[in-house]
Amino acid sequence: MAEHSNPSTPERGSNKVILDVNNISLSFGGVKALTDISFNVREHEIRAIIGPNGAGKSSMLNCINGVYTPQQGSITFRGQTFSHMSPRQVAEMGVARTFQNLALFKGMNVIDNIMSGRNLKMKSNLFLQALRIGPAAREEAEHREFVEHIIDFLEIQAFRKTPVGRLPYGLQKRVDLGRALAMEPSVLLLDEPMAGMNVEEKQDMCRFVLEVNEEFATTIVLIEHDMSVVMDISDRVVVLDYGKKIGDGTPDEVRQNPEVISAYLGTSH
Amino acid sequence: MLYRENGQFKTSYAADQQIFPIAQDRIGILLLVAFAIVGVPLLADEYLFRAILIPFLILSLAAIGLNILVGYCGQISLGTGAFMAVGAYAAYNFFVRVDGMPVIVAILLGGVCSTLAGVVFGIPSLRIKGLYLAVATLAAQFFFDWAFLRINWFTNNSSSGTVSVADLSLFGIKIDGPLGKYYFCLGFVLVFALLAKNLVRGHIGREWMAMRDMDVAASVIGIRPVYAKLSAFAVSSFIVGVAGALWGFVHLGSWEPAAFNIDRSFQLLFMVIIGGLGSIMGSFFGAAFISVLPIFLSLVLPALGNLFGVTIGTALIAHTELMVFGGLIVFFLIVEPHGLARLWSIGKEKMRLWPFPH
Amino acid sequence: MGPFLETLIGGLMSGMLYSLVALGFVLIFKASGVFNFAQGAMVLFAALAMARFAEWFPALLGFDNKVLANVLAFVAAMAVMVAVAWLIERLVLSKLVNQEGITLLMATLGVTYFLDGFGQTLFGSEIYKIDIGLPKDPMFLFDKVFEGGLLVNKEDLYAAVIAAALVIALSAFFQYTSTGRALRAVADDHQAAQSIGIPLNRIWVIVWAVAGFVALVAGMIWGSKLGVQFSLSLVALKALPVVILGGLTSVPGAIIGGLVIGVGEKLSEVFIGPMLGGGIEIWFGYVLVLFVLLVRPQGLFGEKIIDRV
Amino acid sequence: MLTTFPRLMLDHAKARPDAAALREKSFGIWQTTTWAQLATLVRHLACGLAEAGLRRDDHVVVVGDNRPRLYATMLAVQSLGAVPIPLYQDAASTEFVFPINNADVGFAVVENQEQVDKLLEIRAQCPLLGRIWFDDPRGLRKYDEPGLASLDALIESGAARAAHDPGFFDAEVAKLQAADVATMFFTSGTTGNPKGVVHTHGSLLDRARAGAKFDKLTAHEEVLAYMPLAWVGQNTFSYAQWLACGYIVNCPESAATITIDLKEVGPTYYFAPPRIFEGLLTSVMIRMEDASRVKKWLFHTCMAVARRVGPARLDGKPVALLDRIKLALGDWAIYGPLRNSMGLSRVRVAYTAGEAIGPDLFTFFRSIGINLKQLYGSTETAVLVCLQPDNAVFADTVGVPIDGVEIKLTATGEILVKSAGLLKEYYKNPVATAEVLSKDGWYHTGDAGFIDATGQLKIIDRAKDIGRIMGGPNDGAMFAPKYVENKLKFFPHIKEAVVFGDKRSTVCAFINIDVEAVGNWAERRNLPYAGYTDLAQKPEVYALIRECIEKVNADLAGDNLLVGSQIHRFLILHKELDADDGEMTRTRKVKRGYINEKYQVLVEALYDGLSEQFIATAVKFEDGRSGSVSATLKLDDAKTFPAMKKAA
Repeated sequence: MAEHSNPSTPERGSNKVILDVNNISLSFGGVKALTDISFNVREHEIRAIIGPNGAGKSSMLNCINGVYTPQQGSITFRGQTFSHMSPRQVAEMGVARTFQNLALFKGMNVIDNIMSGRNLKMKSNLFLQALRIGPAAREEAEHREFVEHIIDFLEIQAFRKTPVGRLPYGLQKRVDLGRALAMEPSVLLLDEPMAGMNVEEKQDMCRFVLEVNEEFATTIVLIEHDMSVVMDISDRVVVLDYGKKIGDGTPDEVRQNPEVISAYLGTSH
Repeated sequence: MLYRENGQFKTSYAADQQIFPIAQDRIGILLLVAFAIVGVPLLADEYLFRAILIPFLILSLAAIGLNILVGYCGQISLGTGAFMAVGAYAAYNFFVRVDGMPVIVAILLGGVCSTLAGVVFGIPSLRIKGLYLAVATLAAQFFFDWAFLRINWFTNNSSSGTVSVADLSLFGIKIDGPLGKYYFCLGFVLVFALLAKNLVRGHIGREWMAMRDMDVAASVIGIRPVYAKLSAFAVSSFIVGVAGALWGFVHLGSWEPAAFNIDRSFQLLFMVIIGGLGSIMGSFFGAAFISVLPIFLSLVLPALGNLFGVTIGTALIAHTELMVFGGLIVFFLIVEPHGLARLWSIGKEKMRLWPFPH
Repeated sequence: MGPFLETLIGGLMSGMLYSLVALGFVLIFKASGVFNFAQGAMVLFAALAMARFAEWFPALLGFDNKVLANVLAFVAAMAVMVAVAWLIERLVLSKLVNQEGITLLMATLGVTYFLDGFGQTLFGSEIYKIDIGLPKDPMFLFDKVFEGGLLVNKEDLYAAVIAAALVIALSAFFQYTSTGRALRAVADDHQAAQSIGIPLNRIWVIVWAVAGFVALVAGMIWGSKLGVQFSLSLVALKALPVVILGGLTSVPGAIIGGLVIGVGEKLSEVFIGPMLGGGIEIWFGYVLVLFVLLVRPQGLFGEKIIDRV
Repeated sequence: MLTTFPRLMLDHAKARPDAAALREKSFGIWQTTTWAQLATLVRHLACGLAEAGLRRDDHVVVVGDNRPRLYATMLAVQSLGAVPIPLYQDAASTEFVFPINNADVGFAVVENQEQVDKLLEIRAQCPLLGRIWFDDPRGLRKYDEPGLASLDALIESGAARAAHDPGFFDAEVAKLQAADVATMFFTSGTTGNPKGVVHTHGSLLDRARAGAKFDKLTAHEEVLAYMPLAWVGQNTFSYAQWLACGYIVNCPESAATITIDLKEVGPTYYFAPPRIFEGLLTSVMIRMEDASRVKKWLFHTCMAVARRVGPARLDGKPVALLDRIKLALGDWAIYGPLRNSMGLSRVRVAYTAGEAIGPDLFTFFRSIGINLKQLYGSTETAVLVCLQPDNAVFADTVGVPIDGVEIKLTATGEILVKSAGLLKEYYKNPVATAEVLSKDGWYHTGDAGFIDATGQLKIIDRAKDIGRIMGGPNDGAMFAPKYVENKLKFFPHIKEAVVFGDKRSTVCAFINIDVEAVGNWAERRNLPYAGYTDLAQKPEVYALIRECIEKVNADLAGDNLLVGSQIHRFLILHKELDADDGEMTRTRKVKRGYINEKYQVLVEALYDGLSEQFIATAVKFEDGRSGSVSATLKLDDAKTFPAMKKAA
């Protein structure tokens, strides 16, 4: 597997910028979470955001997909610039994400959780759904089939009808990813996809992330704590510390960067 | 124990997504419905129809409506009685003011008006959460209580403030006897239960549950809180409104605002919680439990009294009922916070795994 | 001018009583996150107890001293209320920790039914009087200032004063006693409080006891005003909008909310009511709250809710 | 009536085009392939393979789980008169080298990336292997090795060829004769290189039909195919008989979901080696352990009734009215639910074969109303030689010779078989062929046995393994290791056993405990343990195993022939015998000779009467890493019994 999925194969990270974050600043009632952050993401690359706890990594993602509205700065997506977008708009533009501390829909089983990721694509109106005739029924079946492909891809066939609450943590993470994939995103934001996993689970998740990136040509922005993983699979890395950007470049460049070393690599791990 | 699932494999998604994928369940439910249509009329007497079955059916319907809002979409409402009232009074006005207005149409229009009211009073839910919302919905309760009491137009200026409808008929057939009324309600309940089930297992249902379980994640996958919540309020209050209209037209015949006061709201909330939040079947369980319990008590308590040679005064009975009712509610919430539906599904799982432990 | 001021003052005074009941809600919600719907039932229960004890003691012990009777009745009722509060905490809420808010709400509703039934079974369901010697006769204020002065109901005035006194006392209790501080700690963060060795259960029992006490005072005053009867338990519904308006977790909020709504009700009833056919004070408080919440979802003084991802 | 597999397939497609031929659980539902669709698929695959240059008598290896498109590939290859060679998908890549080179294989059709990787690993050693097609493209899109392509691509090119040359396929199929070679199975022999067993369409179909007639199989049977196609057993039940009868073969979704899939499908015709049934029973027992008291009581009472009269009922023997009522109740309360939970409630005929099955195990399934029977056969005889008829089923026999089979016994007790279903030859191995196939067409099974009173065949052991005790009290007595080992393995606590004693005065044994069963037993006695090795060396466990062994000894003492085979000393091995370490065959038969050499020290220690012995062994782990396990093993004695004359 490994030698065939070498992260830095030439066609990866074609230099076309798909997502551009310009001078984002965000604060909660005086507390500054992000200060003047800028970086860009190229089409089809794996872009990592790293930094110590409380560095503002998650806040950054929340700004990108519209959960938080930054006080200053703008985000350019496929050439369009926005200073504020609703999560809905972001989703419609093809940005999906997973969450650091599982945000699955506890009351639903695996299928329904992933199905919910298809809602943007399901059009039939209330009445048709209530009667479950014609388009409504067809729609349910079609999207179920798509979801089944994801279930197959993530190798969770044995659990498709299990309530997500009953799944072990590692599998819940997969479902979370599955829900995001169900949106057929062009950009996928992953918030610590491997946090709290054991070695095999991490390997699996790595495999999935790389396969998503290759098979579906999905651009991936990922927050991760496990340095080995980051340096392994990401093309370029942004380093945040106390809401400020202190490094940006290829894993090797970042490794050399003294500021980064003192702020992060040196201290933690 | 009763389940034999070998060979029940699904070769299409439609088959896999049906409401009761297991043959034994389908058979069971069919038998139940058949019994309701054929068996019950043979067994039940007038009292049973008037005092238990009809109220049970109508309240189940209302409970289903409320469950969609509270159980599936996670929006607490203490104003259900009000929306029933809107349904009832609106239907009444359509019925008496428009001559030749068929009952069913009137009732459905009642539901429509209730929908509008529901949406209006649902708007706060876009900003307000949890208990704050619960209290906010009380505004609807008290406002409509007042409106139907004080604004005579709604009661067609009836002097007493009491309104009444007579000689209901469906396609020319009179609905007067208890049996006719029973079938009338049963029809509504079966149809709406099915429609409701279809909604909650469709993608709108998933949107509701997503809002309930994790609203931030829901918005990130593109679900609009406005649409999800308001549609829940709309659907919920439509069904509740229809139930209200039935309550007035079929069960009471003549009524005043008190029939839909805050106690009704609480009663319904009890039904969905004890029945099981987020379960259509649970709504029926809850309705059965809450609507039958007081009747049961009022029958049992005097008997008990006589047993010990004490004749219990009506006042005391009333109070004891309150106590036992309250006590049972609490007891129930403590032993099974997820309601009868949960007990049911656990029991079913046990049956499927039999003889192995759950 | 005069009528307006009279209404205003009337509103302020009944508002003071609303705050008193609201205070009961806030205390418990702050400390244990329970929205205690049973507060109203507790008020009724307390009032019934007080009223009946005040009848029974003289009869039993054969004395005829109103003051003594009332004092004894008050003390006894107090004891009863503490017991009731303690039982509710032990038997119901301690069994429901970590349940969802709505489940707890429903549980307290169940308790409400129970207390209503229980109270009336014990103490009877007639209409009873509580006579704590509040003067019933009206009085005129500021007759110097303008013609005829302002007609004010003395009873209301005293009631308001008592209520105010109690509110101040409670605030003091929270500010300056160690228990009070512990309470606030618990309110801010259960885990943290526990970790620094504050016994949650005891705190909760205390809170409930205090709530019981507040209920008693409220019951006493309302009782002597309106007479003790079932409808008394409906004051809870009066107090709900107050609590929400003030913000579930704020003691001052409860007080100000009470005054605002008390005044608002009266004024609206007098000046808008007639146009709408009267009786609008039933819903005025709620509709007012509704609009306030649209602007401030957490109420006037409640803590802002930020949900992190 | 002589015909071929492809022709049968076409006949079904003509007769019942829309009837289901194959089902596969994929993407959450059972995707159905009708006979008509299958025919088209095969036609395209065949044309594609022809395009790629596949000629008559070429060989093609097929590696993978049971997948409809691999079945179709087998048919396609056969249609062209070429020979498919199914290989075990769980084999290590090195095990592929010999078959591929031995049969000059140029083409391979495999299931997925895993298999592709394995073949690519050994490509250097297999110069002829030019083309590899894969069914599931997952993870393979970046592979650019020469000759590697997806099955879809193959089908596409085939479709094109079929379009402009429609007659081709049918012509090829028409050319095909029953006497032509149909399939080649490589038997993982216990010693030396595997041998390619060559079967013709005629031989395989002859047996398939005979079996079908024997059990009145119809086109409505449902079969779940979950064993490797490379195993002749699975091949017979889900390929040969599938085409002979035209019933439906179901392919599970994945290894992880087999139990679920089995429950859903509910096969009517079921075949599995004893260890599968063993697994089922064990899981039932273990799950019952934590059932409530009432349920336990109910279970055990019902099972008592079942054990007493269940088999009788199944054999159609008269049963007392009261017992019939009890059985009816038990069926409702326990047996039915059990069958359902195991996925066997629709089973009409179930077979077990491959090795001896324990009497308790066997009767358990029969007693709860599952018509489990035994059969005798081997790769060389196309499996179906002796089968047990309904109503005449015994735990220790393997049935009567069915249509078209002749059986005779040599002086030494070796079983000889003659039928139209015998192998054509061992591929490129006339010597071996001559060894087993006599001029006059008798096949030497190498099994020793006899026809018992009931007229059914009874197997004692492999003929060559039958040894002699030398010296000691039982000098010259018969030594039947396999027979003894099986008796040991019938105890739930013993997973594997290897006994030694040929040309020795006494018999000694190596034991593998069943971790699951013994672990459970230990937990119930709250006996803490850390893994297999630790558990194996617990004195309590030794005591437990000694009991079993002494039971066996007592039993053997009752049998004049085998009284000398009683076990005097034994030890419990520190590691589980494993095919990956070469200690067993892929079909989990112990390689006694190899083990004897590998653990020489232990064998000697046993015979030298030592009480313990240190041993270190190299092992391979699932993930291919290798390490070593070492321990100091206890050696223990067991009580033996004097021969007791049986009352004649």
